[in-house]
Amino acid sequence: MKTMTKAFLAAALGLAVLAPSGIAQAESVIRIASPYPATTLDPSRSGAAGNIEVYGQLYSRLLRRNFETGELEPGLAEKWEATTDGMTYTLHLRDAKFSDGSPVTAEDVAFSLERVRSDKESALPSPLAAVESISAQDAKTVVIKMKHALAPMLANLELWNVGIVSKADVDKRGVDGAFATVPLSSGPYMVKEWKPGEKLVLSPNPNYWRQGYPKSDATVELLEIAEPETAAAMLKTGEVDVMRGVNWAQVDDLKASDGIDMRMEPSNVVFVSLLNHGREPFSNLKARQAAAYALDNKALTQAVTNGYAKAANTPLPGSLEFHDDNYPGLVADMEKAKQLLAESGMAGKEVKIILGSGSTNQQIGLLMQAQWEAIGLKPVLVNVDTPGWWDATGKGEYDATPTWWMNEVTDPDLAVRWALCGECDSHAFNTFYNNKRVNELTEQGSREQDPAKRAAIYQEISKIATEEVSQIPLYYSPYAIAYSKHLKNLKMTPAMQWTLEETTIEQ
Amino acid sequence: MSMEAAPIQSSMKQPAVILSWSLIVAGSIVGIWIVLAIFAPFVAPYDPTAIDIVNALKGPSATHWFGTDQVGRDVLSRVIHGARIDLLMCLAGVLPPLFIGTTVGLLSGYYGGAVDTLLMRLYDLTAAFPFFVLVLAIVGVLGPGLLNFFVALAVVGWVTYARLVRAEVMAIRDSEYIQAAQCLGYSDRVVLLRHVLPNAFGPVVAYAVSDAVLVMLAGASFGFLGMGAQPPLAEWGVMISDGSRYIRQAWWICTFPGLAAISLGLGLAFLGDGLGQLRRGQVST
Amino acid sequence: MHTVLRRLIQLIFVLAGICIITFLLVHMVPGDPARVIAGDRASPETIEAIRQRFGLDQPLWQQFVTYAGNLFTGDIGQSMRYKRPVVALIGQYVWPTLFLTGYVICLAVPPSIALAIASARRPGSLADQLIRFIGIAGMAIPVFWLGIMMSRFFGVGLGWFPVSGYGKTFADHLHHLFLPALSTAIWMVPVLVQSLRAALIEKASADFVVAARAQGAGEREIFWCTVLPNAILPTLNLFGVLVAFLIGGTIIVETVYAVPGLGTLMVNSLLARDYQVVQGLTLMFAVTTVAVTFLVDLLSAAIDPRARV
Amino acid sequence: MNGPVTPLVTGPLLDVIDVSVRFGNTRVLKNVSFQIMPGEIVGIAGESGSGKSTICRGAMGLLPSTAEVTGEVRFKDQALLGLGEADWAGLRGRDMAMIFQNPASHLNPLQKVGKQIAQPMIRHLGLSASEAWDKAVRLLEDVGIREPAMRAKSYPHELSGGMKQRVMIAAAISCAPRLLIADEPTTALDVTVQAKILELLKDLNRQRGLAIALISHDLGVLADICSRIMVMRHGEIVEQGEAGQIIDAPQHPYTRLLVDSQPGRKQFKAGWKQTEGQAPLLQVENLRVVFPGKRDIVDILRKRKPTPFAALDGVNLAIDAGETVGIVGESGSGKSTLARAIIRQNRPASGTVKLDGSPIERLAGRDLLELRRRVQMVFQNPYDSLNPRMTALETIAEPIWRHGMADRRSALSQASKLLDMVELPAALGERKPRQLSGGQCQRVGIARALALQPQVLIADEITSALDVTTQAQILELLARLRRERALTLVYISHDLFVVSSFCQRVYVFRSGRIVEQGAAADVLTSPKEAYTRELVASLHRLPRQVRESIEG
Repeated sequence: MKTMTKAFLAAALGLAVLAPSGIAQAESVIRIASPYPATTLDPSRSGAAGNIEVYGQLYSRLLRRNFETGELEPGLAEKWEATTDGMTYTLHLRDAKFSDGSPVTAEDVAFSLERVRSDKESALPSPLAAVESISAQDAKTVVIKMKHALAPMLANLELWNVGIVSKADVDKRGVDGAFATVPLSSGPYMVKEWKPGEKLVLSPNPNYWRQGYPKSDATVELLEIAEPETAAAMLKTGEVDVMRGVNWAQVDDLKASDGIDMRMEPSNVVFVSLLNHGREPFSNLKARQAAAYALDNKALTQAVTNGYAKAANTPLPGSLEFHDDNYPGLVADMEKAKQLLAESGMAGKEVKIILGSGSTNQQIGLLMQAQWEAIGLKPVLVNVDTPGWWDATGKGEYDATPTWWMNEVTDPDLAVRWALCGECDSHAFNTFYNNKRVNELTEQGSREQDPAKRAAIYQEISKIATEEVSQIPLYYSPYAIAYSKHLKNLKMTPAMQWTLEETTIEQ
Repeated sequence: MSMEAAPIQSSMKQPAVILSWSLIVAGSIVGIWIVLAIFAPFVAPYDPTAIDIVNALKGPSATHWFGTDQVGRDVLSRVIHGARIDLLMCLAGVLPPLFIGTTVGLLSGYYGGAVDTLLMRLYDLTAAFPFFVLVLAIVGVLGPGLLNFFVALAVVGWVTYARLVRAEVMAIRDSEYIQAAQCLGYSDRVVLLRHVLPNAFGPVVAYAVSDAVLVMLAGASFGFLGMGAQPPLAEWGVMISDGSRYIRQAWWICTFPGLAAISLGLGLAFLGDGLGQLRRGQVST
Repeated sequence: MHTVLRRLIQLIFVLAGICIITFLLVHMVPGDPARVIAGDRASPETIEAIRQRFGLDQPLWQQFVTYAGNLFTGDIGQSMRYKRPVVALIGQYVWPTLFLTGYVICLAVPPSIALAIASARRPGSLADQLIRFIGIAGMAIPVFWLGIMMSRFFGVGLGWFPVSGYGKTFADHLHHLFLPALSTAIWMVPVLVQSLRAALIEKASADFVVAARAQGAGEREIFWCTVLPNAILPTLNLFGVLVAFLIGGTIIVETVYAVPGLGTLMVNSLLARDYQVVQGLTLMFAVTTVAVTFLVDLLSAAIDPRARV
Repeated sequence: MNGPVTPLVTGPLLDVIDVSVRFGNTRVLKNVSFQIMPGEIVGIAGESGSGKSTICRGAMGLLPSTAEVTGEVRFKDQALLGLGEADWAGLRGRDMAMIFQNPASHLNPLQKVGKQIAQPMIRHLGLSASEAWDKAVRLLEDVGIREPAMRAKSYPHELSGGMKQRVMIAAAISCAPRLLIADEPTTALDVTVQAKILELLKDLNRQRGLAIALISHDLGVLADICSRIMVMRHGEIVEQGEAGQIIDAPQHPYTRLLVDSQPGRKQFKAGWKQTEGQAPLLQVENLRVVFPGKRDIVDILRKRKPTPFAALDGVNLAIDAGETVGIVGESGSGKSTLARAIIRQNRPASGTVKLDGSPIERLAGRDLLELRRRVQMVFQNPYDSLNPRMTALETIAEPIWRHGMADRRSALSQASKLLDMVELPAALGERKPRQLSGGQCQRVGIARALALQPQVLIADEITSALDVTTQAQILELLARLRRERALTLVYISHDLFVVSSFCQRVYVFRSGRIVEQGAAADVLTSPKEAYTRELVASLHRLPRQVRESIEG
C-alpha cells in the first residue's frame, strides 16, 4: 500500500512537472499583468484605470500625443483650425477606417463626442463641458462650437474617453451589444477575445490609419493579476512580459533580476490624504493644519516608496502645467502641529481613517495613525473595499483617508475641478472643501487663454488649497512598471496609455 | 438478550498510552499560548503597534528575533500579541455557535414534530449556503471587523452543533432513563438540562475543540482577505496577509505568524482528537 | 421517484430561502455598483443615470419582484459590470473551478484510501500513529499560508510550477493547477483519512466480519468485499460535503494562486457590488451543494440497500 | 436424550484439551477440556462472562490476536492451534461452521442473502456463482423459508429476525460441515420463533448427522435438545454430563443454583390482596393507542392519508389494589405501549386509563405530580435506564428532593436507606451505572421507582436482560418488596413461566389485543386460545419431577 501511495505521488508530481509550461509559444504575444481589470469596452462609460488603458488601444482620438515629445499631433483629424476667440473649432478628418473596413466619418466623430458630452451615463463629460454643439459639416469635417473659450480644448480632444466609435455599429447592435464583446475599433488594436476579469486579448487592427503600425504583429494579452507577488513571480518565470503596479518593496528585487527592465515612468498621479471638511475635527482649519504639520511627508515618502516617489508640495499632481516646484508647501513640524491642535480645541477627538485595499494604503494609514496619535488626536483605522470607500467618502462618513488620483492631461483645469473646486460635481474629491476664491479662480483659469496669466491663477489656487489644507499632499508617484528586456519602445505615458503600437519584440 | 455480546473486543490498549502522551503535549502547547496571550504585555519585547519606519523590513537579529515588518513593528511582539486575538477568536468564534446550535439541537431533537421540521429546514438552508460566501456576505453587510466576523460565524456555525446535538438527543430521547425521568414527573427543563444535555454534550465538546482550529483558520483566512481583524491589531492572518506582499524581501513577516498559527492549530487539533478518543474510550470500557 | 420528488420540493424551499437571503444581504452591503461601473471621476448625475438604468433607484421590494420574476423565466440576470448574462460569466469561470475540484479529488482520494488502509490495517502501530499525526497536522495548517509558501518555494524558488492562471491545454491545466490542487488536497486528505480510518477500524471488528471469517473467508477477501464497502459509506457522505464545500469554497486558494475560477469571480463581483452575479453564483453554489448531496445519496443507495427507500 | 445417530468415526470430532485463554493479565478460560462426538448435540451452559463464547470462538480460531491461548484443540485429530491463516480459512465454513446470537449484526447488510449463502460454497466447493446461487435457494427452502427464490434476492434488513437466523444457518450448513457451533442462536428471538429454530437445528442434526455445540444461558433450551451438557462458570467447566443427570441430579452447587434459578421453578407467595368487592385500583377501558404513519411534504401534496399503526386496539383490563398482574406477549404485541400509556407517555387515541376511578389523561400540574408519585415504573434495560452521569445515590435521591419530599441532604440519606432495602451495599452508592453489574443497576432502578413510595409499580421486562440467577434474585426482591410496601404490581414479560410463577392473573397480548386472560396457573396449564397454546408449547421447561416447592 505504501509503495502504491509513493508511486502515485511520484506519478502525479512527474506529470505535473513534465507538462509543458506555457513559455514556449509559436505565435508572439505580449502579456501585460495589471491589477486593474477591464470592465467595459465602451469609452464613454468608465474612467477606471483598467479601462483607460484599453480605450487608447481600441479607439483613436482626433488628436494624438507624440509618445516621445509629448506634443499634440494630428490624429484622426488631419488638420484643424480654431477661431481666434476660441469659440469654434473645425476639424478635418483623414481617410481612416474602422476595424471592419468601414470608413470613419464626421458623423461617427460627432456621435462619439456627443455621447461623452451629453449621454447621461457618460463617466467623464467634463472635458467637453464647455462645448455648445458638435456637428458634422460634411463627411470629413467636424465643427465644434463652444459655450465659452477653453484653453485646453485641443488637449481634451486627446483624452481617452473621446475615442471615436462607429455610429452605425452602435445603432445596429445597441449600446450594450456593440461594446459587450468585440467592438469596432478605430485604434491600433482590436479585440480578439475578452474573458472579463481574466484577460483581454488584442490583435493588431489591419485597418489602423497609421501605416505600419502596430510595428509588431504580436497579439497583446492584458491579464488581470491582483496580487503583485504573483505578478512578479510570473514576470520572473516569463509567464508575463510586463508587470504594472509594482510594489515599492519589490522594486529593488526586480531591478536586480536578469532580463527585467524596472522603470519609474512619469505620471500625473498624486497621493493625498483626503480630509472631511464637513465635520469635526477637520471642519476646523487649525485642526487640518495640525494634521498636515504632523505628517512629515518627506519621511513618509521615503518609508513607503523607498524614495522612488517625490514628496508632494501641493494637493495637485506635480506634473501638471504651471506647477510651482519651488513652492515649499507646509513643512512638517510636530511642535507647531501640537500647538495648532491645542488652539483648535479638537484635541482628543476621534479621527476615523478609512483604508481602501492595498498595502500602500495600509502602510500610509498606519503612519498617519501613529503621527496623529502623537499630537493628541484619537485615530481609528477601518478597512473598506473600493465600493465601500466610495460610499463612505461620498456620504462624508469618514475623517481622513489616504488615496491617489491621476489627471488625464497635463492641463490643470480638470484637476482643479476634480480635487479643489467646491461647486463642481466632485465636492472637491469628497472632501467638501469649498472656498469661494478657488471656485472663482477655477472658472477664470479655464477661460483664460494667456499661459502666463493661467500660471498665476493655478499657482494661487494651489497655494490657497495647500495652506487651507484642502487635502494633505503626500507624494507624486511615478508608475513603477517592470518590463521584460526583449520588449522595445514599450512604456506607459503619463496619461496612462501604453505605447503598444510602437513596440517591437527582440529575441 | 443477555449481556454476553460485548466482552471480547478490547485490544485498544496501546494507542491509549500514546494518546495521553499526545494529549499532554497538545495541552501544553495550547497552555503555553494561553499564558503568552495573558502575559503578552510583559513577555513581548516591544509594543506591537509601535512604528519604527527607519527599521522597517529588517531581518531577524538579536534586537528583533523575528525581524520587523513593513512599518518597522517587531514581528515577535506582534506574534505574541496576536495570540490574544487568535485565542479570543477561537473562544468567541466557538462559544456562540455552540450555544445556539446546542439549544436548537436540543429542542429540535427532543420535541421533534413541527419545531424539528422548521429548524431542520433552517438547517438545510444554512447548510446549502456556501460557508465562505455567507460569511463574506454578512461581513460585507456589517462591515469588516472582529465582532462582525463573530456574528457571521454564529449565524453560520451553529449548524454543525445543532446537527450533532440533535442526533445525540434523538438517540437519547427514547432511552429508558429519559422515560424514567419523565415518569418521575420532572419538568421538561429539568429533563433537558439535567438528563439529556449532559449525555448529549460529549461529542459537542470534542467537536468544539477541533472547531476552534477551523475558526482560527477561518479567522486568519478572513484576515487574509481583509475582512477579519482590523489594523493595527496584530492578528496572525492579517500579518500573513500583509507579509505575503513582502514575502520575497522579508520572508519573516509571514512565516512566523504562519508557524504560530500552525502550532496553536496543532495543539488544538490534537487536544480535540485526544478528547474525542478519551470519550470514546470511556464509553467502551 | 418519491425521494426525487421530495428532494425537489426541499430544493425549491432551500432555493427560495437562499434567493431572498442573498438578495437582502447583497443589497444591504454599502457601496454603489454604479460607482464601480462609471469609475472614479464620474459625476453624481452619471451615477444616478446608471442607477436608473439598472433599476437600482426602485424600492428594494420592487427590485426583488423583478428579480424573482426573471428567475421564474429561468433568467438569473445580467452582470451590470460586464453587461453579459450571468450564465455566460459562470460558463467562463466554471471550468477552472471544476477542473481544480476534479484535480483535488484525484490528488486527495487515492492517497486518502491508501493511507487509511495502511493506518487501519494495524491500529496503534507505528505507521498508524504516524499517519494519524500527519493527518491531524495537515488539518491545522492554514491553506492560504501553505499556498503562499508553496508558490514561493516551488513556483518562484525552484520554478517548477507556474504561480497563477489556468493555462490553455489539458496538460497546461494540470501544470498550472498543481500547486493549488495540492495545497487543497493536503487539507482534504487528513479529513478523509480520519473518517475512513475510524470506519475501517470499526467495521473490521463488526459482527458480520467475524461471521465471514467463521465461514472461511480469507483476510484479503474479508477486507475488500466486506469491510471496505461497509466502511466507505460515512466517508462517502463526508466526501460529498467536502466536494460541495470545495466548489463554493475555493475562494481562498483561487485568490492566492490567481486562478480564474468561480471563487475569483465571486470575490470580484462582491467587490464590485455586481448584485446579479453574486446572487446567481450563490444560487448556483446552493444548487450544486444540494445536487452533490443528492448524488452522494444516490451513490450510497447503490452501495447500501438500506438507504433505498 | 436425542442421540440417534451412531457415530461412524470413532473418537471425538472436537477434542478440547486443557485450554486456557488470557487477555493480558485477565484469564478468561482456565484449563477447559471437553469433547464433542460426531453427530452429537452438546450444550454449553453458563451465564455472561463464564467464557462459553470464548471457548467456541477459540475452537474456531476467531479470538483476537491479543488473546494468548494455551492447551490443545484437535478437530478430527488435526491440531488446530497454531494453524496458519490459509489452513484456518480452509477449515472454517467447510468442516466446522458457526452461527451467532444476533443474526442482524452478523449478516453483511450490503449483500443479498442468497449471495452470502452462496459464498462459502464458491469458496470451499468451487461451485460457479450460478450453481452456488441455485444451491443457496434450495438451502433457504431447507431451512424453512417460504418463496426461497425471491427471498434469496432480499437484503438482510428486509427479513425478520427469525428469517435472518435461518439465513445464517443456511450459510453455515451450505458446505455440509461436520460440526456446527451455535452461539446463543435463539436468545434474541421471540419464544415461538425460538422453538422453530431449535426444531430446525434438531432436524439438521438428525438428517445430516451434524454435530452441534449449542451455547445458551437457558438450561431449559439445552435440556430440550442436547444429549450432554457442560456448565461453565468464571472460565471453568464446573460440571459436565448427560443432560438428564445435570438437570435432575446436579452435583456442583452452582449447577444446582442454575437449575433452581430457572424461571418458573420457584413459586412465589402471592402478594397481599385487597378485600373483594372494592373498585379496581387501575382500570384500562377500551384503550386504543395509534402511532401515526410517517407523512412528508409529498404525501401532503398528494393528499395521501398516512397509514396509522394501532399498537393497542381496544384493550380492557382492571387491576385490584394489591394484585400482581402479568402481561405476556411477544415483541410488538403492545405490552410496552400499555405500560407507557399507564404512565402517560403515550396518548391514547380513544379509551381511558383510570386510577382510582379518575381518568389520568387530563391531569395536569399538582394532580399530575400526584399521579407520578402513585404510579412508577421499572424499565427493561439495566444500563439504559439509569443516567450514566449520575451515581446510584444521586439517581435515587433525585425524585425525593425534586418532589419536595425532603431537602437534598436528607434525600440522600433516604436514598441510602432505599439502597439498603434493595440489598445493595452502601459502598455502591457512589458508583456510576457503568461501574455496576446489570443486576445491581436493576436494583438501583427499583429503588428509584420506590423512592416516591408509589402504590402501583409497573415492571416492564425488568429481568429479560439479566442472567437467570440474577433474574431469580431480582424476582425474589420484588416479591419481598410487594409484600413489605403493599405494592400493586403490573409485571410485563415475554416469559410465560416467570409470569405464571410470579403473578396472580395474566393477560396474554397479541397484536395490540388481549387474546386471553385468567388466573396465572390456568393460563399456563390449560390455555384456551390457539395462540396461547402455541406460546405454551414453545416453552422449554425443565422436567417437573425435580421441582421443589420453595415458597418465597
